[in-house]
Amino acid sequence: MYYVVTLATLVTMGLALIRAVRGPSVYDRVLAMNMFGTKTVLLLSIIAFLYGRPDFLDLALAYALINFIGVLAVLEFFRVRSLRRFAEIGEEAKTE
Amino acid sequence: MTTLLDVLSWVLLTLGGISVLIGGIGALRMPDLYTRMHAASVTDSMGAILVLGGIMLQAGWSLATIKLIAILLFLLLTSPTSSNALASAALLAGTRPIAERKQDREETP
Amino acid sequence: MIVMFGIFLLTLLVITAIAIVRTSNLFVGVMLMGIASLLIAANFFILDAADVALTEAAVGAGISTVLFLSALALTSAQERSKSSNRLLSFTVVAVAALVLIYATFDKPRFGDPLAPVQTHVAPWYLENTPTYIDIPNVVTAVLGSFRGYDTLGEVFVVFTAGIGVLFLLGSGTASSSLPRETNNEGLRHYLIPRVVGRFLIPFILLFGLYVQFHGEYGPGGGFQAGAIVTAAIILYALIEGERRALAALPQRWLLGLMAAGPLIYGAVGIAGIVMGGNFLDYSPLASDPVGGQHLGILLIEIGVGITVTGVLLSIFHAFAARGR
Amino acid sequence: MELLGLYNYWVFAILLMTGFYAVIAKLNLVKKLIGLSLFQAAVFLLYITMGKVDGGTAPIFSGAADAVFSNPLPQVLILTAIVVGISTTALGLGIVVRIKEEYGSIEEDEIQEIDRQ
Repeated sequence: MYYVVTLATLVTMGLALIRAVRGPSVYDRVLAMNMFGTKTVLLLSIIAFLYGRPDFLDLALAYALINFIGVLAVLEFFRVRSLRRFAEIGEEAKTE
Repeated sequence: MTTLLDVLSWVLLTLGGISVLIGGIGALRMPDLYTRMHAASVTDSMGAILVLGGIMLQAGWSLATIKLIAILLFLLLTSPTSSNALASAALLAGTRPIAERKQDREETP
Repeated sequence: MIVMFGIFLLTLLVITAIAIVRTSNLFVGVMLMGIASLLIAANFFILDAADVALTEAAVGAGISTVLFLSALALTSAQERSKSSNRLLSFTVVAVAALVLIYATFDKPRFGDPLAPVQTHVAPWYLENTPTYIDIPNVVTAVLGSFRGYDTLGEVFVVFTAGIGVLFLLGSGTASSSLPRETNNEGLRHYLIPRVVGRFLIPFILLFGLYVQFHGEYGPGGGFQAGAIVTAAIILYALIEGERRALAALPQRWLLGLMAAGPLIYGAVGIAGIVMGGNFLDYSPLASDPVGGQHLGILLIEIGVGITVTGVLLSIFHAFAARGR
Repeated sequence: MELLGLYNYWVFAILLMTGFYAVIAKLNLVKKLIGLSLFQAAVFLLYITMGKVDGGTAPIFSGAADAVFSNPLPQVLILTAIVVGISTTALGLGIVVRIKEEYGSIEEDEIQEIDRQ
């Protein structure tokens, strides 16, 4: 039964990858990366049980905790960039 | 009793697999960013609950179950939050939902 | 069957790699690198390398994305010129790839237990870890004790890389000379990520400590723990702003941590000599040899964790300070 | 099936060369570093693949008597190499940031143009 779920997760990862490669906007790629992260957590949990080594769930736990940081970094990146753009527009307005 | 638990966990796992797959198809086929995000994030949470719940029933009472509960808890916290963060970043950057764009087109023919 | 899953994941990895090279938007490239890191970690797990997968998870999920993005914020996110000598490069690369693939036909098949790699020193490690060191995780035993020199060298490489970045970018400004604190720092206006992030940080730190001190019994150790603790503090810096993170762990301290790690590691090695053994021989450290090994591995893992935390956080702050 | 046993090595070769292509053909310095990271990842994959043993499990004793364990040595080497890899990549990014500050560009051809003047 685990195999069915693993297969579904893998196919979903493939679909998410298509979305990440096709885009079109950068946000679509971030969305795909986020999806990929959750799917990886599920995949790792299932494989830990498939291998009969449930003590390796630590890995899935690490991803569940840390994956979040990537998306926040993206948010901060866009915020800083838009702030800089506002500042540039302001300076241009001054010089004109 | 074990058979009952087995059947229940299989049902949960299958439903989880279907839910995950629907999310993947939705993220690929939906027309714009926000609808894709909707498809992906809703099924993310649902799929995580179902799949991890199914595994929990298989694991029984052990340290593994506690870890699974922790994983589920953190996933349920972080996954919607990152969707929210992403949506607000996209909205701030000026990406507009498709429904709004359609409305505009109808108002200004 | 699981091997088939691995093959599928590897195929996805190849597609991702090609997409990374083809895209001209560097931001997209970094996002795809994040996906590639997830795929590689899942593959490592399938190939029985739980420790390595945990390291890739700890480093690839947060820190490497954050570092690349901060470098992009300081430079530009768009590739301007295309590529040089495209045809020539492609020919060279294609020929080299074909030669490499041709060479693989002589390699032992995947998972062959009689391959030369498996019959050399690995059986010795697996056989003797219970007698000499007596911890369940053979990877930690080899890393900490059997190949302690090697790890000492790696710690010094990490330390040197950290020093190099600080030389290039400056060690950041003292927190007193930062511009006045505004309410606009970090992601403070984004209430939901802020609340959830604040809730998560203690758990990430706790998990980092668990990985640090559970490394002898399960996947984990100093390298992973250092990266996870760094991720927690980077999260704090992202949601509350640089200043708060620097107030919690000032730059002085980070420099101290950077230096303290290799010092602890080296001191444990010299303690071995003083107690009558060889350099990095932990057996004399306690009354019985196995106890000494336990103590030695615990101490050097702490040294490794401290170095990795200090170096990665200093690098992060150095990049962030350039942005101001 | 016999040939599928070499699939991991083929992926290694393709990944390695994809990363190498980015390093030699692309002119953007950050792109070169991304390619270098891919190159690194390919080497990691090669080592871990070689350590795998059929029917094996991760080299962490779990109490099972007849367990087969994969080779711990490549795992040790790669574990440290990942952290060293991110530190050295950060060093490379630091150099790129300084180049941007000095030259105002991170494209190799533009930098050479400025150098020639």
